[in-house]
Amino acid sequence: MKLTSLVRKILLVDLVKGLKVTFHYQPPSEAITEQYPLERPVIFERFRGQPRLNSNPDTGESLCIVCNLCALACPEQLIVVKGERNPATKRKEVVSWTYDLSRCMFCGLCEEACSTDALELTQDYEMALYSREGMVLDQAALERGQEPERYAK
Amino acid sequence: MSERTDYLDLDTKDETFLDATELVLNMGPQHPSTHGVLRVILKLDGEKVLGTECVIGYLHRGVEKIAENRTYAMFNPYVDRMDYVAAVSNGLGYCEAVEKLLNVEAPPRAQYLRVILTELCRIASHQVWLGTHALDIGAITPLFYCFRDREEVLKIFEKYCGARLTTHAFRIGGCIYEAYEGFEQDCKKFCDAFLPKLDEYEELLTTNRIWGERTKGVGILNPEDCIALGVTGPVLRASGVKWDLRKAQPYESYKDFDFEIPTGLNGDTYDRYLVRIEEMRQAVRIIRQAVDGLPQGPIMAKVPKVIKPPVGEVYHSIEAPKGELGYFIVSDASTQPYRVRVRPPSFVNLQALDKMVRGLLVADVVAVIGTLDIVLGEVDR
Amino acid sequence: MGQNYLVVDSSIAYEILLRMRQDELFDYCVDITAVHHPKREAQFDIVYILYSFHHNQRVRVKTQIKDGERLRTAVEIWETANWLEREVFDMFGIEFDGHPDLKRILMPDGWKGHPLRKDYPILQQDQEWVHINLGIESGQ
Amino acid sequence: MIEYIKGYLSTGTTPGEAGNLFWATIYILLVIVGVSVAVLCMNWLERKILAHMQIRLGPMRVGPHGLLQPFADALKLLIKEDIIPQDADKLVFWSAPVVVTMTAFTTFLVVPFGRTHAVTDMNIGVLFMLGVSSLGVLGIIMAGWSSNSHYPLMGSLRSSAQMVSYEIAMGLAIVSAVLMTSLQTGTGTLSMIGIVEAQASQHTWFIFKFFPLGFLAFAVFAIAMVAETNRAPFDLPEAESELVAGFHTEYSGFRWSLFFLAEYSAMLAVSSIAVTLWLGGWMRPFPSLLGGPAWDMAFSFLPALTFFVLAAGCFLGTIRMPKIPQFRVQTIGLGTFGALLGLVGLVLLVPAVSVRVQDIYWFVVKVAFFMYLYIWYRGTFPRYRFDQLMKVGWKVLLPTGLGVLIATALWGLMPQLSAAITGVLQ
Repeated sequence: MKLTSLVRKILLVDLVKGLKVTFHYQPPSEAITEQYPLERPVIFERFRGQPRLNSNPDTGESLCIVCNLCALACPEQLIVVKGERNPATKRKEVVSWTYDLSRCMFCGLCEEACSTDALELTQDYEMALYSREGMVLDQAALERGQEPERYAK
Repeated sequence: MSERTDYLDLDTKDETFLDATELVLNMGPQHPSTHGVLRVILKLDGEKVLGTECVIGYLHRGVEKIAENRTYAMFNPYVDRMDYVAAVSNGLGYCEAVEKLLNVEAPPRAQYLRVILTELCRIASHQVWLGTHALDIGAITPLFYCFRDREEVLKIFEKYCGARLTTHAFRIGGCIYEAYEGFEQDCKKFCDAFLPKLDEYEELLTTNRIWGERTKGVGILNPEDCIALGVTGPVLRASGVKWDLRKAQPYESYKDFDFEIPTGLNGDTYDRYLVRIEEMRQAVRIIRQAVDGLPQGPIMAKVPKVIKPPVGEVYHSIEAPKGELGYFIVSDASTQPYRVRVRPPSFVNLQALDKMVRGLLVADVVAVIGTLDIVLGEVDR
Repeated sequence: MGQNYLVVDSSIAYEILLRMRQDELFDYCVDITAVHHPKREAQFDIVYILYSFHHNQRVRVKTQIKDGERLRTAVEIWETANWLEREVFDMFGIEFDGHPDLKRILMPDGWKGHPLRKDYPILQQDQEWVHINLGIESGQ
Repeated sequence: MIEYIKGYLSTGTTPGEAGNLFWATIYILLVIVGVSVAVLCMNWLERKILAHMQIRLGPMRVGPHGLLQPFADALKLLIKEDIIPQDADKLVFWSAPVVVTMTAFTTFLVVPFGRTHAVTDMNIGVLFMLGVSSLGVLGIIMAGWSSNSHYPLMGSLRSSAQMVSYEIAMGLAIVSAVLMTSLQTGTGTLSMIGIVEAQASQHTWFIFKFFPLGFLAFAVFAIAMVAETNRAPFDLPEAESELVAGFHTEYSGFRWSLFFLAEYSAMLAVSSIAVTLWLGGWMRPFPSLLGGPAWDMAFSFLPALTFFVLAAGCFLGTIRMPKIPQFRVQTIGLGTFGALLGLVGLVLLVPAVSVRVQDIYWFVVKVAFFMYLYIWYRGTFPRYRFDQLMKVGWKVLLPTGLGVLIATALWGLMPQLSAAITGVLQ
């Protein structure tokens, strides 16, 4: 036993074993790099990304009923919803809706609090901007969703 | 920054050009292998370490103060940001502590889901540790293999709760996300694929003579020192103390599973490496058992919408990948916790650094920092 | 389980802790922390969370002190108390007698105020320190 | 002019031997350009091979498959701000990279790329190479000391200790190879060309001579040379995770690139020594086993064939490029590069060229093998600690080298010894 281990030590078996591992990983097919703008990463359904305000697809009306639950649930208090009761329909309507993306930590608590599925964290993930100003999203931007800058010509 | 010279009691009175034997080396906060913004001031004689002092707090965000100004549910995502490589464990500890305060218990299915995710997270955390630890010692390649396999864990996290790193996976009272379709298969597939990969890491490191020489006998901590310094987790177990909160004070459904607690003999860096590698194997074992025995049923206990625990205080701790992660919560019957104290394993373990590196060489300092497996987000909170 | 605690007077706190360590074999000091109750006369609760490997038991030892009162350090009993007490000092301003190296640990040296006291608002910062050391008006 | 070149080429000597200053200058320029190009290639290859070992792709954006990355890097380094630390010793700081680069290039004076493809053939060639290449450590110490910073200082101290201890083991291994040259002629040689010719006349590479003695000496040298060039797993002077960047922590821009250049050319230089001493230098494999004009003919096609294979690889790459407009330039570029390589291959088919280029080709192939080993080691092994490195040097390599040297001498003297013993017995 002692002898075999000595022989193995002299023959550098341990080092050769390591070399073998790195050697057989060389074929390009083993590479796991994603060439990002060309290859888009797979985003799963539950991903919490860019927020979006949904509207009713039939009527185009916003689903938001200005209940303010999301604003209350937000740990960072970055959602500000102001609404007014419309005398005609007796329903509250959105006056201003802002979402400060720069402070958001995508915990999903607002999405869970929303009682009408109006606020949703979508699968869009390309949120980087050159300035902080663009990070405060208003209702129009939230309803439009993400329009990532196209780097391709 | 304000200059301080009294970090180490340097004997400067008769320091001339020739007998200036002591060298003060400032390692960090910007240094490749301090795992974040740790600053270690080393007092050296040549390359031999005479003493160290850690300067921490560069990543201090006042998590405990934030907790006092948030409701119980709102604070949940913040704990993910402490030990950001093992966010799921942090969330588990916090949710359980609040549940204890509320005197509710998560339903069995939620408990199993929590166990599966926490053990996956343990694997992910240990893989980050292994990769960076090997990188510190000069082997650059294991890092990439580890991250490749960790990616599979993160994919499961993303599919399950929508985030990869700061997961916010659990809620007070259970889990909010039901296991997605194919969750069991994904976990099993990962377990099957992961074990051969683990053998591969071992081929690269365990038997390698350079790895052995760099880690064996380096940074020895004996059990008495470990206990006196409050060191927990794999570091304690590598010193031969068979103590794991999952067995000692089982929480969640850990008592249902059959697994071993690996311990070391010498308490050196090599033993800590072996203990963590074995822990990954045991985690795979737990995941397999939990996936097979995943019960049906609700995943959320009855918890009021507005969480208002009775007046009281609770200390609850879990076995995080780094050690004992405890939450001490004082409630004054309002919606916000009166005081949340986090007992971070990295912070306490880091204290052992000085004892471990005295008399070693500079190269060992990085090996020891690596083997302590600290995350500065947790040290500084 | 594990939620036992005992409240002791600050004058005998050290002796009790020593007893706990030596006679009751609570050999592992899990955590030392404090809670601030500004409305009480004895403003601070100091909480020692102890664990015994022999009994697999956890216990909390609590003692109350007034602002400015000093407590004897537990470093001689458990080495781990060193940084934990430093953190309590840093966050609450409670000083420990006989501590080998009592200075700020998380906040920068020279910072004014102790952030985890209840009278320290969440948005407050040491403007002067920020101005001197970072050269900016506000760190926020 | 052509007549003159032809006339010179037919002399069959190195310019140094011929005392031809003009040709020597040309050769020196060729060597400098060649080494620089090799370093550029190494830069790309190292990043690519290492990346693939680490299941990455490596540079992919600058040029097709990152082929232009070394040029982009070089350009970036050239136009980068040149920073000299305030407290640095300016003169020493300035001269350190120059010293390192100069010594690294000077060693190539005696490297025999072929029978006539060397700048000069010194009769103390090996000594010259060893001596000059160990001067490089001076530059490293200068860099470390003049930076006036702890990390570079520690890096350079480590470097000097390391070089001193491994130089001895290296020297012993070299001496045992030099001893082997004296076997048939009775007089050994230190000339690099002479050593290769000795291998040719003994019909064996020295690595197989006196098996396993030749191999052992080679192994000692192969380990020592990795340590000598500060490469993984002996890269302590620039141990990234401990000393940030070691002796060149404070260097940036062009000065840093000089260190880079020097490191890689030193790697090439010591590999050249190894190739010359143990792997038959410019000789093609199996010159005696697979001898004869037919085999000569077959082997002479290999250089061209290599280029054709590379060209084919490029064309394959163009086919596998993503078919989108943004990649059109890259695809065309890769195709052109492939065509260029194919053209070189065609030129190499011309008998007159192929005969002259063969030597260089085999030499480069052997050196390239060592370069691959360097990268492979770096991708696999952890780093030694300082004291362990010393232990390996003094307690393992030095005794082995010494033992091999004595054993080689005894084995070489075997005929005389046995004659003497039988004489005594009779």
